[in-house]
Amino acid sequence: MRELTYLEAVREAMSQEMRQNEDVFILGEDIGVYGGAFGVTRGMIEEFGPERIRNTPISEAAISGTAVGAALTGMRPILELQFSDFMTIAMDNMVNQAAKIRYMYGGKGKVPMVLRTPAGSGTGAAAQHSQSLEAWMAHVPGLKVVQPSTAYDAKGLLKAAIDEDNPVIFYEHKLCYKTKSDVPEELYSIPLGQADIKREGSDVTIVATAIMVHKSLEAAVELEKEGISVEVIDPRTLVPLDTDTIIESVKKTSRLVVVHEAVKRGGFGGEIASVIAESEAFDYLDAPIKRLGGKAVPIPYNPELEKSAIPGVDDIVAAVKETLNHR
Amino acid sequence: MRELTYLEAVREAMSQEMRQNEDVFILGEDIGVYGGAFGVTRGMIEEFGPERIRNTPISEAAISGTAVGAALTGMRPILELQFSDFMTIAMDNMVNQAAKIRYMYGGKGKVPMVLRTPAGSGTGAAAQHSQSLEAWMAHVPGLKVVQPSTAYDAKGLLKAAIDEDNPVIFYEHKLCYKTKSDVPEELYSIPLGQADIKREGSDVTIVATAIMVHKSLEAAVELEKEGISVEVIDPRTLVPLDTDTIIESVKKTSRLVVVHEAVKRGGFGGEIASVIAESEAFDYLDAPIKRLGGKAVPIPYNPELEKSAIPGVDDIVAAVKETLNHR
Amino acid sequence: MTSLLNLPSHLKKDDLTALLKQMWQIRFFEEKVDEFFAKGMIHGTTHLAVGQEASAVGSIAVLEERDKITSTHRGHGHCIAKGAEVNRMMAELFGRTTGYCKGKGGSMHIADVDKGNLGANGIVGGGFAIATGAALTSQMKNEGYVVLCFFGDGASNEGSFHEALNLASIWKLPVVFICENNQYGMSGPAKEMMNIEDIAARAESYGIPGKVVDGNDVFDVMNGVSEAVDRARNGQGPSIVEAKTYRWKGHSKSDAKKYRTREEEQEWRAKDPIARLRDVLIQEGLLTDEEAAEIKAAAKKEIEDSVEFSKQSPMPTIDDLMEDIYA
Amino acid sequence: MTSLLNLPSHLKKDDLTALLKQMWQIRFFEEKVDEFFAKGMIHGTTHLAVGQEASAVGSIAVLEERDKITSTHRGHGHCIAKGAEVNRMMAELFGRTTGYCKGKGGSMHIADVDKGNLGANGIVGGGFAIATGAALTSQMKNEGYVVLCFFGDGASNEGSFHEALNLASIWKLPVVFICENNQYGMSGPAKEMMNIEDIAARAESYGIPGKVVDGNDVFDVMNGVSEAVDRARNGQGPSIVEAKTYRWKGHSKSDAKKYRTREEEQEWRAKDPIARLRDVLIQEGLLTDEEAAEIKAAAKKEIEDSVEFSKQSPMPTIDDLMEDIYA
Ligand SMILES: Cc1ncc(C[n+]2csc(CCOP(=O)(O)OP(=O)(O)O)c2C)c(N)n1
Ligand SMILES: Cc1ncc(C[n+]2csc(CCOP(=O)(O)OP(=O)(O)O)c2C)c(N)n1
Ligand SMILES: [Mg+2]
Ligand SMILES: [Mg+2]
Repeated sequence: MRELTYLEAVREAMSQEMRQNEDVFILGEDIGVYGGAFGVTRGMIEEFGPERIRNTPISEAAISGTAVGAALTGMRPILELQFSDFMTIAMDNMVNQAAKIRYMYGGKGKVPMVLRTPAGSGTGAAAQHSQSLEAWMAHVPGLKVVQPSTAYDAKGLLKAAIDEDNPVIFYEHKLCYKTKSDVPEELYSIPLGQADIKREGSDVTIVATAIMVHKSLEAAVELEKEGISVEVIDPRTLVPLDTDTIIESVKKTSRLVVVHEAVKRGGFGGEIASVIAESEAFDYLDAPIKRLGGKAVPIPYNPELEKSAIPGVDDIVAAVKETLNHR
Repeated sequence: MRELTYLEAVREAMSQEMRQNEDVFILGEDIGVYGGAFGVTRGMIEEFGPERIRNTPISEAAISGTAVGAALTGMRPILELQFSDFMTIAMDNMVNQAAKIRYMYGGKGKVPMVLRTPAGSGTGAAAQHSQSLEAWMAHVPGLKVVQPSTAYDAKGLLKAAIDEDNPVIFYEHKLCYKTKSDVPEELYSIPLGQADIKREGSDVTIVATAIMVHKSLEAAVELEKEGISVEVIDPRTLVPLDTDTIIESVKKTSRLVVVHEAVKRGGFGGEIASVIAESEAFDYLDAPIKRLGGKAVPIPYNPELEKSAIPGVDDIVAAVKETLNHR
Repeated sequence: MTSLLNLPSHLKKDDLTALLKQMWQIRFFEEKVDEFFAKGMIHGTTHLAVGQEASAVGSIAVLEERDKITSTHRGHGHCIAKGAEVNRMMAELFGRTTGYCKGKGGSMHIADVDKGNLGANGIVGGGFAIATGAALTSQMKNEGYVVLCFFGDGASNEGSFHEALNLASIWKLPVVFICENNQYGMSGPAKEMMNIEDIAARAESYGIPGKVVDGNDVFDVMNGVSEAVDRARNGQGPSIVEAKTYRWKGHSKSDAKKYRTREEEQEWRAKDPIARLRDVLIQEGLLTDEEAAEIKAAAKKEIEDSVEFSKQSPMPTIDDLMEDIYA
Repeated sequence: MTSLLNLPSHLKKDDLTALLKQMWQIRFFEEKVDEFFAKGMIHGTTHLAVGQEASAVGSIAVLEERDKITSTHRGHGHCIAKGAEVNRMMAELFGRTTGYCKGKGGSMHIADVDKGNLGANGIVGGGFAIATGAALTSQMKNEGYVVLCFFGDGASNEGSFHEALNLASIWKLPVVFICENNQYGMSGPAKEMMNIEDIAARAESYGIPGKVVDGNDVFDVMNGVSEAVDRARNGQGPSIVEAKTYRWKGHSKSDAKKYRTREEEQEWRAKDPIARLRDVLIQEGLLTDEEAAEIKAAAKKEIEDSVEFSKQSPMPTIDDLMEDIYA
């Protein structure tokens, strides 16, 4: 099969969908000839024109609200927010409008929109351009939250997100953009709410998201050398969360490590850990659930500090061992 | 000792502090002769004048940012946000500016401000005026997060918050406003980061916040009738979180129920549960940690639906029993 | 006094009496709601537009059926003028399943998306971008409809005003922004909250027309709005129409109205838009006293019937709580 | 060509050559940074203001030492003009502990709060309200200082612009909003992103003065800004000064500049603000060719020294990661 980068997979999902559905269009800052801050929409204005690849002013509140209004009246907008840190400005429209409209209106109206946005650190862009804030949105009833880690998943999940009749927040990790995987040419859909077992194993379960999936897989390779068999699960969507797959895995391995880049305190890892601790899997646990997440600091600029602010492969290896050593 | 309502205690802390510190002032919508949406500042403009009780336009982004700028240059502003739901509009200034300035600047500058805001449901104000969004802010390094449940705590914690040299988000629960407790006349400070054991007990630990402290105490009275001894801990501040007090309690009782009004999915209860599950207390646990939180829906208008969207005394009683029945 | 010049010549007697009837419906609806709140028969809060009926009715009177509106927290009038059934409105306030939102929304969230009422909004300024998005749909799908976006003087100080008007102007979207300048926000006087006399003057920032009309003269409103609607429908883009008016009642449930004088209130009561319309019609020989009394009585009866309808309607049950969130 | 009329009569030769030197410092600093980025010697991203030196230098030249500024993502020029040490600036870009932010902030967050530089900002529009708040401190504490708030053409479409300018205007705060209209946001042409010619015209929405100056003529900038600063200092409130200018380089690190023509770039390069100033001074007999060359060489040397300084400065260590977050 053909390989694509994650970035190309995102673009391809949008392009293929736009070819077959006139109601889908994209709006966002600098998505036209500039191709977007990360180049995801590059070439699209040439194919689809400025009506469907709509360059907007720097007005995150207006563009998110405009997407809501357009979705409510029959379009299927995709909004590109240049950095997920700017959700702070689009927040009211996503949380107080998009997420709630249908419920407040007693089940009338729907808001089929996707807000796509790059998240995460690792680019040296410092505190205001490097956050992982998906926990905020996962806390809001009415939204769905997607966090693909591979090119294959990105394409299939984005297709599913565009097909959704509800608002979806779609987080793209900047460091995943250049990662590659086999991606079918035709359009396909990966249902929201299905975790993927990225690697099978029997000694310990790691639940990891976004770039941490890759780091966990690296850690698993390391650990294998020491005879430790690690299962790596990527939930792929935080809302809905596929708890069944995680529970089954933990019942099998009896040990759980949860890893995300987002700040650990108040991160979604707490939710995953607690869901498992509350579940039937609790009685199978042979060690406390271990959570790894970002340190409680803004992301610093210096590259070494930046790296040390979030979990690395070593940290994952150490956490797995600690879990295994619990008597 | 004299009794005050929670609302009066908040007002008294501000008034006493303002009498002794010229740098403290309040800004917010309708806080002047109107007295604020909930009447907290009523009477204050008469004492302190419009320079220090500053009525603002309906501009949550500007007023939060103005507070940041004033704090950075030597004032100690208290910002009243009419409903905590509107944090969505003040979010950029609180998260991307207030919380990060000092760190981004390498430890220079400080932002001593308090954002006070009423949270929670129970008033029939529906989806956009009833949320409990404290988990968002607790996830952001650089902020401190306070959630008093009683008049006594409100006064002492607000004094401490105003004295803080860092930005503090201070959540006032609307249904707590009319609750009363003994409150000393003189100004006193309750250090941020000290949980309070609201009731001692030996069979199970409940960690509850805001209005859920009151409901948990009610549940404890119910349960006592059946011979169940419940310890109720109010963390009072989510950041910093007094994990020691909770860990000690769980080591004693071996059972933990966490209760908040905020939506359970992604709520701060997950953090509390996970911190305990990761701690030395894990090996003392005789049952899975139980979390209670709001249902994953926007708060509905109808009063019965509204009540059923969040944990009630019955739910807490049931959760405690379930925990005790775990074999 | 309403000038006869303002009376749009193409209107038939039936149209004119329909306007009068609508205004009375609104007045009686709101007076009834006021009474119920005072008696504690309705839960939550509400915002009444008594005294402002002409701006709602006049603006919407010039629309075609396919046109859409976005409304505000003070939205009963817009809703009735857009053709809502008062039964379902009243039932919503009573929290019944027959209400527009099945009791989930309440006063601040009544909507009828299919009929082009995109909803009231509890977020001040929440409608600007939604209206802009709805207008974008009209433009992109060539649907020919125009969107009226109602907003208050206070809302014009929200950032969402600025961003949305700018966006609507550069994309030449078919939307008309109708400011109901009732002189106050919750308590903040418009003249203290901005440094200009007319909000319509802000149109210059976006290169669009801005016009002031007498908001208590239904014909002046109609003339101003119809010009703006024509422009919008012809692809010439948005406009602001500012209707100067006044709310007779307090901001919401409990309001001592300390921020304004009783004299001022009296002055404005003397400009009652309903009395003005009735008097003009009688003066012009288009209506007799008896006919007027009949219309009034009919309007009143409908509201009384709506109360009966509501009282007999069922309450939602717990089973309804988790319904209606996702499409 | 710079008009001699614009040359402020009170300026001495030393002042004038200081302006020239500063502009050269900025130019050389940025060209050096550009080179390092191209070579991959600096991490992250940066935004260069090459070609815009006159607006930074001219605006700040009219300030008193106690006055303050807020800057933007494109802030090196403002920073140097406000008297920053280039050593510490360059060291920051190199991520060293001797940098302004100890390597934690990078290009987008350089600040020197004590000296009145309240910081660059990675959030477009993030400075409006912070500047407003700093001006509020000046007013409330009677400190007599004025705040200059730099912003771009693109930033003027953020809601924070509107809210902050409105607030500053009604409170008559001592702040001057300086728009550096360089014709583009990241790629969005100002003339497509708003429907008006001059951003200064938006001043009318707030009842404040708005003035356009030639942003490539340092004297025109000085005259325009000094008038606005005087007004602010005299308690007459804020103004907008719009400096029309152009950035020679791309938006940030990688920019193919497809959104503009090479001819346009050449036209603006011909208006080089540094060459214009030098030529006028020579023409006026205030400077010889040799003196000019010496000043230029001195400026260049300082920048080269800053590179040495930076390279020899230590990197932060992991121990620094958790420092500097709370005061
Ligand atoms: C974002 C936001 N801020 C504040 C409020 C609280 N609030 C509700 S109505 C209102 C006044 C609105 O004034 P205006 O826009 O003039 O409308 P009016 O009430 O006069 O009709 C305020 C401050 C809110 N609901 N939303
Ligand atoms: C809130 C926000 N939105 C978007 C961006 C991404 N961004 C950074 S600079 C920029 C362009 C800013 O344009 P302008 O204000 O004209 O300043 P210039 O870059 O031209 O100096 C954009 C869109 C950002 N940093 N912050
Ligand atoms: Mg008003
Ligand atoms: Mg620009």
